[in-house]
Amino acid sequence: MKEAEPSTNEREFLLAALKDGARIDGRNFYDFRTLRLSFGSDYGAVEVQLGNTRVLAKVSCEVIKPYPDKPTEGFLMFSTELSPMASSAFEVGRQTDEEVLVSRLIEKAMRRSRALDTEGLCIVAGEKVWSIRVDIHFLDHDGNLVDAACIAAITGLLHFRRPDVTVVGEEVTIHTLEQRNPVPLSIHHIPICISFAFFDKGGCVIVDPTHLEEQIKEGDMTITLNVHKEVCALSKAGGIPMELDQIIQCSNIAVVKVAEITAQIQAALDADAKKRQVSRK
Amino acid sequence: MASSTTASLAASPAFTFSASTFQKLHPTEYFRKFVSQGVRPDGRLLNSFRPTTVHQGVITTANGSAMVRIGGTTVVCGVKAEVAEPKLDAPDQGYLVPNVDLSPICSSAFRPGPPSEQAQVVSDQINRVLKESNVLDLKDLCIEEGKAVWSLWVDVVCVSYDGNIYDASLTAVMAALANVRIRKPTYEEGVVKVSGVDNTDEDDNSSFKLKLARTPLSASFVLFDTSLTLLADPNFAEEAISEGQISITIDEQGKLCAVSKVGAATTSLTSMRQCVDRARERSQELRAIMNQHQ
Amino acid sequence: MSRLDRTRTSPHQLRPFFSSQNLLNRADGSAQFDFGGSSVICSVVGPAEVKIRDEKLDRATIEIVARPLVGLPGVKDKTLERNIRETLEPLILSGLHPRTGIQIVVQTMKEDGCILSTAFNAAILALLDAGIPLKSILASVTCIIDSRTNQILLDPTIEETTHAKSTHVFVFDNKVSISSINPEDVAMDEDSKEPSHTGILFSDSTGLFTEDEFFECANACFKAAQAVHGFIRTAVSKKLEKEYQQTRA
Amino acid sequence: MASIKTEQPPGSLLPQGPSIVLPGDLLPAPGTRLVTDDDDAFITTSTTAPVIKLGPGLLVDDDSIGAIKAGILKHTPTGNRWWVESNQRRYVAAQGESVVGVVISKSAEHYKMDIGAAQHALLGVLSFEGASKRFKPDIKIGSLVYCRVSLANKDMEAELECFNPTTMKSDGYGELKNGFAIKTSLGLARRLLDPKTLILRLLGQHTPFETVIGMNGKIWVDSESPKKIILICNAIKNSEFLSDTECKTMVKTVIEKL
Amino acid sequence: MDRKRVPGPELSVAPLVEYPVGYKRWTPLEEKRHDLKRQTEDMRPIYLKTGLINQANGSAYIELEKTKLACGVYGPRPAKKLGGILSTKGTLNCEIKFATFSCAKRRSNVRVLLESDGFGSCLAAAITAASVALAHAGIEMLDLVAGCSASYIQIGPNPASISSRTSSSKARGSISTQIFMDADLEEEKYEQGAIVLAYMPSLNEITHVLQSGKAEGSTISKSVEYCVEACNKIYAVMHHALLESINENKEAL
Repeated sequence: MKEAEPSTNEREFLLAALKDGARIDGRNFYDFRTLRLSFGSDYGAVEVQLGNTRVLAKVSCEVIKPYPDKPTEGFLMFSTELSPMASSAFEVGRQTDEEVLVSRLIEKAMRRSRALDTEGLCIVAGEKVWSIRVDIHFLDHDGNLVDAACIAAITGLLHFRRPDVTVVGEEVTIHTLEQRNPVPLSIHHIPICISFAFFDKGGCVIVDPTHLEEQIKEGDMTITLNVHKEVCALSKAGGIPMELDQIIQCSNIAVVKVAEITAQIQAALDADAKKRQVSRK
Repeated sequence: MASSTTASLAASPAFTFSASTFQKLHPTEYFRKFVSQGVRPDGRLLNSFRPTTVHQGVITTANGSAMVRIGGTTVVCGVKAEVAEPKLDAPDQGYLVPNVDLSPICSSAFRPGPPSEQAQVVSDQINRVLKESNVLDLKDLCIEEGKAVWSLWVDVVCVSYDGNIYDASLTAVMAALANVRIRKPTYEEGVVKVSGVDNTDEDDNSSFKLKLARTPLSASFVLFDTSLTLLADPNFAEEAISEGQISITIDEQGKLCAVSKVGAATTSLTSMRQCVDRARERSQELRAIMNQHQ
Repeated sequence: MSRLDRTRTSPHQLRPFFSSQNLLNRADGSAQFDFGGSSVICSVVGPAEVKIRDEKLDRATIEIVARPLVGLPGVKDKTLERNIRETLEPLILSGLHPRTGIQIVVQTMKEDGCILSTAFNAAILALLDAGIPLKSILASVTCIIDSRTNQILLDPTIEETTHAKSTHVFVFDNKVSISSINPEDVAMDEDSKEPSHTGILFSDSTGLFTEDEFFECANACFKAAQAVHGFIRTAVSKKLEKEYQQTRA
Repeated sequence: MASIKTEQPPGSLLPQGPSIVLPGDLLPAPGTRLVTDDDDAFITTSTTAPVIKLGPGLLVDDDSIGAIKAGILKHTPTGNRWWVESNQRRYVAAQGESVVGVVISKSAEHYKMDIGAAQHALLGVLSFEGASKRFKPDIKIGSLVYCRVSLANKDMEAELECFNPTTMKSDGYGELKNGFAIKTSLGLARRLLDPKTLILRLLGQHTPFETVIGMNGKIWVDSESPKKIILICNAIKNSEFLSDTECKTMVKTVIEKL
Repeated sequence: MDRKRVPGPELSVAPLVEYPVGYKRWTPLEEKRHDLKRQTEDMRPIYLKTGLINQANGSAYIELEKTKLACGVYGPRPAKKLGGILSTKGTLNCEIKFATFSCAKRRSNVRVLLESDGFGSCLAAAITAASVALAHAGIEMLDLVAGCSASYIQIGPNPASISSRTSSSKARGSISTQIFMDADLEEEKYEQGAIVLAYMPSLNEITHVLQSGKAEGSTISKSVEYCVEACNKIYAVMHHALLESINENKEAL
């Protein structure tokens, strides 16, 4: 089923409201929607709610043979199939442009930015390495899937614990969670995506667009940053041209947002860790 | 018998057109007329299965093979043994990979291209039966622990489709597995060798057979009409108008290996019991047929 | 005897249920259902426009999409889709919405055994939430027979399933089934004390088991399914009360 | 939530208290004559028994009446009507209901309208007050139109009209200019039309605004400033699951924000 | 990874077949064939049966010893409009598939041919079967088409075994090229060339010739001759099979 276009009234009103400094959901231009993080009982499962947008990330791992040319390199894989659950506009087995875009951005943000130390996933060089898999399930699409997915993915990776292993020569023993406490992955840094939507020929810039705003926007941009103000990725695929200083202004906003979101992720992780300790006792 | 019944139908004043036209127009109504008289258009009784034949070793290029006919349904199963690396978490276990293929050749109902949902479901059902009722110990397929194991590709090709593909496929798979002969392998630095000498006599020790813990065989039924009458071994036409299916899979000791009931309204436990009882007899018949051809 | 998950004491005890309806805003209906550590979310869209090639002139086309928690969908998920579709189709009054499509998406959220049963219960709650007209509702419960104790364990966890010699999934509706009217059935019920109206909507068993074990499982699950039915009713009531508190006169 | 043992045997008659029904529940109407809404053909089980008129959410299954939706069983003595009050998001066109639709395309005879149902609905270019071959209203694609379902049938697209068939007057039907539209559940839309529902009155006390409520859950709101419209829309949305008192406080807080 | 099949190992290979020293495999040294019962001009016995596929409008099953092949015909059914152009001609869509277990190495996911022993012979068999299946489907045809294959194989060096038939061989001394009708896989291993010929016996027209590899003109023309001859034999079998099916129908009625 194809997406229903918003009516002229909605379109014109949204633009008028923006001119008036207001957004449909009552947010200011640079506000993110309320972000909710909830963890499953098992490691590496996290559900992210960004307003009405819902994403579930599940991290899993298995032991496999490395590529001969990279004998000590582990694997990090993402699966980002857009499920029709998120929007009936997404068909099974038919990749939409949106899907391609989303998965590319996530690849760039997570893998290319070397957020995860894949060398640290080696068990026996040339023989056995860990392959980490991140399944991202889109449950509800109310705009800005990319940011939500990235938050889910990195939080999942931070939350995940892989079974401990001991290597004696060729002998590899993988310990169950009962035998030994599982070990966290070594994460270099926490890349966060911040998406912008542009209206009014670039005169108006907003953060974290909703679905309606995405349908009407004139252009967009996604900046991937970490708390150290390092830009991991910046993608502006088409849309209206933007002044350089506008881009710089965006990145300044992003820096602030990234700090907030990273803090919230950390807080959530700490809270969950405490909960687990209590339950273990 | 079929012809006579058809004649009587055509004769009865209720019909202003031929039985065949009537069947096309109101398949369910057409069947009802028969079922009410305790028979089916093809002359079978409600609980009778179609004539069945099993031929083993029909394919010489395969390690094991069987051709099974159940009425108009013909399937050929070929088992090929190839060498593969074992999974890291199961270094001493081989692979047993059953797949059923419903290609356009066997019925116009099937389209070319990747396996249909039906094909996938049957493959999965057979895979589960083989695994869950541990028919074969995968350790028997180990060549060199952690290095090389046998991978048994069990491929079922449907040559002619006329319903009840699950029974036909499972029978073919079991007959083919029983028929499998694999040359005893030798393993030297990463290479698996087998002798190419054609040794035809039965009791040669240059090759080995599979130790099958049990031979599950199935009997399937459809539920017809609101009365949910049980029709054994449905053909293509009967599947098309069925309200739901029941399949019972039993091994030689009479232990159940799988029971599945899908579709239709709720089925009483009584009819489930009837199916199990009938399946018992049927699987005995099937075994007899399998053995006489061995 | 204490269960492996250490929270349960009896082999016939189910894990705590949880459900929430109408939690997705893009779908016409949605629901999440949990059996303890297993959780499935389900969305329903429709009756909506349908592709011409899937269009049926006399009823709605029902499509099920099942998505696993980890990895890409495979033959297992196709079987799950087919099982759910074949079971729901007779319940949905699709004749009331010809030439439309009803799409049901089933997504596993947490995996700790009994996914099929969890999916069935999530699906029916989602259909209720979407207001799809139904003949009746259903409830599903899974059980295993423990290979060591030969005991029937209802609603097993993954850990418990590793010791199963057989697994049995059942679905029952909330209608008095025809079987109860069927006399010889009632007659039979006296000797083998089966609930007079045990009728099976869906059943899937694998492993190794005897006929008697199968029917014992059926009855154990039937009794347990009544608790699920009750839970569904309470869940729906709670939701309705919330919705209608303003206009309650 | 913990596991709940139910006192409700399956397929039982109606539960007590707030009569909530689920599909499969049977109406306690042994031996009653009943007349279904759509066609006045009725099934007679005993001629002396009272006549029952069935509304939405109920269906005659051989000789028993069963619920087919989850909802509250409602009954009015007048005409002895029974129906199930249920809520859903997806609209199914029903004759006589007023809806808000979007123009998808237009031809010489019709506007094709999206009213949120499975199929698009047709709005005749002449089904407007005073419209004639010579004088036809010109509505652009993408505009919102408030109209009335003149014909609904499960087997064909619904037909719409922009006048009251009795008076032939527009009665407020027609294109909706400016303003903003939100999508709510059908239940909320229905309740907003119910005078017992507070929220609209509450908002009206603080700020003047225009609203059009489509039974298809599409609600159009216009007021003097965008900020006010946004506020009203969100207040309406938020009210869905609130009690009267909660509504009051909610409205108070948002008004203060302004 | 194939999502729509029960997954197996990503990589699997046929085991290395090794022969003990002194084990003598068949070589075309003398005029003996791999199958000792056959002379060079003999074909393998053909088993041909119609109507195995009861969903199909027409079908045929053919067996040349180890080569087993089933063919189903569906239609005529309305063709998909090609850009709405109305065509006065029908189209014949043909799909040939090998069963995964039909060859020494498991073919991944292809169909129809159940077992194959020799490529040429299998194409020939396919042609024959298809033609019978079409006839069985009651599709109007000018004539039946019989397919036949032959391989050119050098035999010798063994003067005794020089064929008197191949005059050309004399020139090239001990080495001579021999025509093996309907060669099987073992024999094909030694072939330098092969020919597959399809022929309409009663019209005496050749519909298709596929010649590959190097061979002298005389050899080719000879092989064509032989093939035509053989096709006439095959035609008899086809004819018989079809008559049978008609009689069966008679009985059914």
